[in-house]
Amino acid sequence: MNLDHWLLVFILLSSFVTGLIIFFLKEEAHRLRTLLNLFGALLKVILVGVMIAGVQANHVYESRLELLPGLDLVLRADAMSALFATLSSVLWLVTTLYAVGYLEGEPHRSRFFGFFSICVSATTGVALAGNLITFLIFYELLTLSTYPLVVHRGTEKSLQAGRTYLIYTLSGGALLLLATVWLHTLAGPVEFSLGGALAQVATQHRSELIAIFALLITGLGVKAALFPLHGWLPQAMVAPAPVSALLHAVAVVKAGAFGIVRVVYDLYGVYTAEALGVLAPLAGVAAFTIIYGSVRALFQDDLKRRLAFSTVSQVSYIALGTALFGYLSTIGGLTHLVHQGIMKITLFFCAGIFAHTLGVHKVSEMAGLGLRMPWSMAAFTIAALGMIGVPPFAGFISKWYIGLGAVGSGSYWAVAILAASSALNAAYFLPILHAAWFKKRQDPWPADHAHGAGEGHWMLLAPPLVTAALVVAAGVLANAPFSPLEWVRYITEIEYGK
Amino acid sequence: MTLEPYLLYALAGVGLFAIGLYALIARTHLLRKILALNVMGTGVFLFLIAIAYRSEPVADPVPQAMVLTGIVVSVCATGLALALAHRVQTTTGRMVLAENDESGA
Amino acid sequence: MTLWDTAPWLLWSIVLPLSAGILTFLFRRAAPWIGIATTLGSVVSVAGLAAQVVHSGPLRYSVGGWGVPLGIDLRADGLSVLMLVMSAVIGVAVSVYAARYFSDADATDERAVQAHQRAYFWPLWMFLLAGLNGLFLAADIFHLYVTLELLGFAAVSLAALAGKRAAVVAAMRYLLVSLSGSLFFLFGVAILYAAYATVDLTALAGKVQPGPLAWSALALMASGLLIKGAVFPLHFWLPPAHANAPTPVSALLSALVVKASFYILLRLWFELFGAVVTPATATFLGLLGAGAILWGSAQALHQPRLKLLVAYSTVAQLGYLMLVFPLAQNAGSALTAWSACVYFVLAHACAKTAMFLAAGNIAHAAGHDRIADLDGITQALPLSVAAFALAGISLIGLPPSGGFIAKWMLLQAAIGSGKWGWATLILVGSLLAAAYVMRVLWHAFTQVEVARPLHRVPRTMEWSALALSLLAVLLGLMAARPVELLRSGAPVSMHAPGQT
Amino acid sequence: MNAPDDFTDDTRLTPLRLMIMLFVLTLAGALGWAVCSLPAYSSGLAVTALAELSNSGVLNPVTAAVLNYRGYDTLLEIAVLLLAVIGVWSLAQAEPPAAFEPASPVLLSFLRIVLPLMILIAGYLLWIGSFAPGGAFQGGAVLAGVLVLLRLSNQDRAIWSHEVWLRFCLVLGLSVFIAVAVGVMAGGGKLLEYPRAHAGMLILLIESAALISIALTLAALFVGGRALSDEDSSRASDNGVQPE
Repeated sequence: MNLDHWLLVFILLSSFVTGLIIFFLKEEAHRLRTLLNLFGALLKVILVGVMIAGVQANHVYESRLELLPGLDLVLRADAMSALFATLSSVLWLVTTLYAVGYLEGEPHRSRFFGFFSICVSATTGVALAGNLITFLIFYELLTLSTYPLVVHRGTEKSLQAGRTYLIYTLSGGALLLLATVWLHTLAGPVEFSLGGALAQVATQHRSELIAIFALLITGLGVKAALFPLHGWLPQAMVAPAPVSALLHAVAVVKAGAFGIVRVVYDLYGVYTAEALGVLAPLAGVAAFTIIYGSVRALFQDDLKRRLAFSTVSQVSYIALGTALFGYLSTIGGLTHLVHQGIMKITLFFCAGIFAHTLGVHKVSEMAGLGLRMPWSMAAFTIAALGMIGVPPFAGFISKWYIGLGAVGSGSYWAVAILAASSALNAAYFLPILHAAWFKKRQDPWPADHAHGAGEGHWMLLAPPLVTAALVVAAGVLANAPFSPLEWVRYITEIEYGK
Repeated sequence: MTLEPYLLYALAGVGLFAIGLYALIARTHLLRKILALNVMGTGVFLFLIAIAYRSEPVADPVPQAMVLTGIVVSVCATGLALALAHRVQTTTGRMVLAENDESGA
Repeated sequence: MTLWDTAPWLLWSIVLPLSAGILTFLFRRAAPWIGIATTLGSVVSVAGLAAQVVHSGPLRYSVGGWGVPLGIDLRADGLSVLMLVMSAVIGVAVSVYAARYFSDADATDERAVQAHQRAYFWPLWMFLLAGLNGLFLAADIFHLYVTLELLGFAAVSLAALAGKRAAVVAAMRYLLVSLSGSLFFLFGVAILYAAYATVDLTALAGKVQPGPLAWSALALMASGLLIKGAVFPLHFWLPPAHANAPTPVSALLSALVVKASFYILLRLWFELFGAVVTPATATFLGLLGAGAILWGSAQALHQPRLKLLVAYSTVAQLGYLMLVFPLAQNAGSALTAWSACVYFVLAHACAKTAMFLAAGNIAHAAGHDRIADLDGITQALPLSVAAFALAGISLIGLPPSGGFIAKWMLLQAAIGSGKWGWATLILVGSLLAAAYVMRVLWHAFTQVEVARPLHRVPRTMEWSALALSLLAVLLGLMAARPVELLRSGAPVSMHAPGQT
Repeated sequence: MNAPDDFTDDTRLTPLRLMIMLFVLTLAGALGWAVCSLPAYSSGLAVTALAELSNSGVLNPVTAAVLNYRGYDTLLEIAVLLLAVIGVWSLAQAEPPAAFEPASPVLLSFLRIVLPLMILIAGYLLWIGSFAPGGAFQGGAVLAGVLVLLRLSNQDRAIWSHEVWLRFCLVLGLSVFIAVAVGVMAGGGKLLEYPRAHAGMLILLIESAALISIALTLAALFVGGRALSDEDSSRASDNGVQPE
């Protein structure tokens, strides 16, 4: 038995098995559950580390299972999947810590953490999927495992949100399935590979491939919250904060965006996609979504809803970077996949702390928050500035490259979009920062649950501080080896054949 | 076309089958429905015997064996149906099937 | 050659349950053990048979040594083997469940009722299994009629076993439908014998020519089977009969019994009447299937009671099976469509059994099965709700379940032959299925404080439901071997694109 | 207890009935047309059946077909008989034959003459089945007539009260049939492949066992429910449920 064949399976199982065990734990077994959670998360990070080291040393990690004659379930580690797998496993570790602190004392924790773990397994599966059907399988598994998290509270509102979520994602999944089968009948079992695999087919079945592309992007666009398929995302905000963090930064939205990246670069190939003329419409939709999300965010008073619309906008940067045909914009888009993740998760962590400790849910209630909770607010500020694109934080790097790429490919309109969006980002983040740091608080906090003057449990506070540090590091150390940017540069070079 | 003797019986079998089918659908009383099934069955058996009769000089034994099997099955079916109809009568008080009786206890 | 290789395994699938029928009738106290042992025995015998078929291809067995045309032949090919595996595996799970179900002291029914049900469930179920296995192995259309009747009598008696008003009325309707369906079938057999002087499927296949005789035989047999198989719009009898029976019986009826009629239809259509059927008739059957999917799902969305919802879901799911007829019209996609529908049968059998057993557990615990009043069921019955959810995943066709693989192949056949209408229908049906499954699961997440369940549900009952639902999901990951096996003796063209 | 409208059947020709009638007539017409296209002469399987008759162990071709050529059908058919009784018993308990009590003296003296004769005829039919029309089913039907007559004269309590024996006799036919069918495989044959020398004997054995079961089965169907055993009779219930 060769370990190379099993490493990827172990990576999946590290969270899947712990999830299954957690289902059967008694509600009171708090300590054991936390131990298992952290054990699973750490193990996954370590295994992903081993995988990256192996990929560097030119090991080929691949696991196959024959689903049907001529149709395999394929797990494969390449540079692109390593990028997403690292992102999700590291962020899962911190989110787990956060969730343990956040949900302390609430009912149904075994159910929650069970699905939480399975959800991450599904995300890792999405990352490691070596062909479209494998991707589809884990993508749907992700839908199923996140539904119980969205409706976790069991209130009328969260059930409604869950229903909306399912209607959107299952319909999207159906389109994705249709497209996958169609592609399969045209081209046989196509596997993901850098540079794409459909160049040959594209000459014979041009119009079919365009239609398939449209179906694929529509199916993926639901999770990536492309306009007009974003409707579920703001509603899903009723879920507990760790779930929001998971949905926005680690799993669901990211899986959609990652799918778009996979389809453009590793399935069609960027040259084929450009030749088919499908990138321009995608760029258009992405650009519109960027502006639309920002404008909507501007008018939300509920902090989490504002962040949700911000996600709608920010994730489309990834799609935009992908769709602008150019080396540099590709770098920007892919880097933003990582950068947006760490920034947005920081914001949600902080929003969760505000709600959990002080009962602050609205932007209008945030005056004076900086003095009350300096550490959390500092983390929030770093992430918000990063989102706006202020140097030297992570968001600046990715926006910069997308902009460079847009200029390079002559798409000056995209530069205008970026500028407008950054202005809008500033418009909805800066007032928050201003109120929090410079306004004096008059009224008492809506519901102060803090013990003493602290900022809540350390398990709540440590995760945003870590991720905020990552936001800074990703910006400042962008040129260091193993930074997201360098990694993406390596991927992009292969993709463009340099 | 000359009317072979066997054909008369075969057509009579078809006729019985049709009459039974009509009664099975159109009549409501359970006893009539059960009788209708018997008439239908008899039609099929008559048809089988009629086609066995085409063979010279001895009638084909295989359809006869089939009819024998069919008759036994049909007797069993009638017995079961009558017992069930009786249960319907004791539980509902009527010998008909109510139109919408899906949602009982 | 060892004894294992040469033993006539296919006979034991029939002789064992027949003998068990006698024994369980004579020895009531030992009946549950005899029943479980018999189903385990049929698992062993079908394993032996599968090994033989995999090793040396389709088998024929001449009972009495006469052979065609005078005697009766049995035959086992890939399709028969898979159907036997299905009945054996479902049989084990349901038997284990039933052994506990009919002897649970906490049950809602009075003890006397339960003792009565226990005494008669086992012999009836054993004869049902014998009829089913005999049917799957028969290569003789008159013998198919006899097995159909054996199956039908057992099924009707089981459906009436609950003894309540609704159950008795439903069983009466079921009996009338079943008997008339059999008579239609028998008339078709008679006409075929009259015309071609044989009742062997294979011998007839070489002789049947298009003409009034073949057409009328096809019409009679197909209508008989469509009635018995509850294909829309002849499904009216199914939901009340399945929903009002005791839980293990509901599972058996929905998972296995309706499949028997479909199995025969499949055999007749592709083997016997291959030269007679026309694209128009195939499309007609497909349209019936479409009606079943849409109507059955719409009804499932409106049922107030859980077991009725599950029963209407059976009506809808049977509709998918009808799609094989139009989809197999195109020679290129015939094998895919054929594999798809057979795999669909397997996946549905596991999922539907699990779903009925889980629904039975829920009803057992709550003392009712009104969907609207099921709030907070996960707190009381996490395992059963999990079983229901996993089974639901397979019914919807979400990956990686068996239902997903089946729908994948259906879609592949539809798209491969450019039939977009059917492809759309398959996807719409999936979304409708998601809607009615979620109607139930919805209540699992509501956070109301419910009183402790009235009745404790024994673990065996929860686990047998969960085991089958897991199987329904895992079927998606082990489709390659069964699909390969299906080619053994498949009556459709072997050249399908994407299936190299 | 019954609403009278159940019995006075409404036979008016409503539009629905007209449609059913049209449908049925069309079906009959189509079938009739098909039947007319049958070949007028066809020996079917008669020639083959007669050619193999000497190997079947009996001289009557129909009996050969029932119990040898297509014996497997008959095996399951005997199972259907047993199943029907189990099904009927699972539904309800028999009603005590109060309506016929007390039996008229005329009936009783008639029975004294006719019953022994009927039993004799049943045995004869069983025996003759090997050469001429007859056999277990015909004999069984006559024997069932005996039991029905006993029932009508309320003289059959002895038969239905020994439940163990009753069940034993009901399963006898199927049990012997299965035993023989499987037993002949010991000699290397197939299922139901009687050794030629013993074929006639084995068929008679099966038929004799079947005769008893068939007669009891038909009578049990006539009784229409589970017999009241002694322990039940004290607490007969009307809900069709048998306390254990």
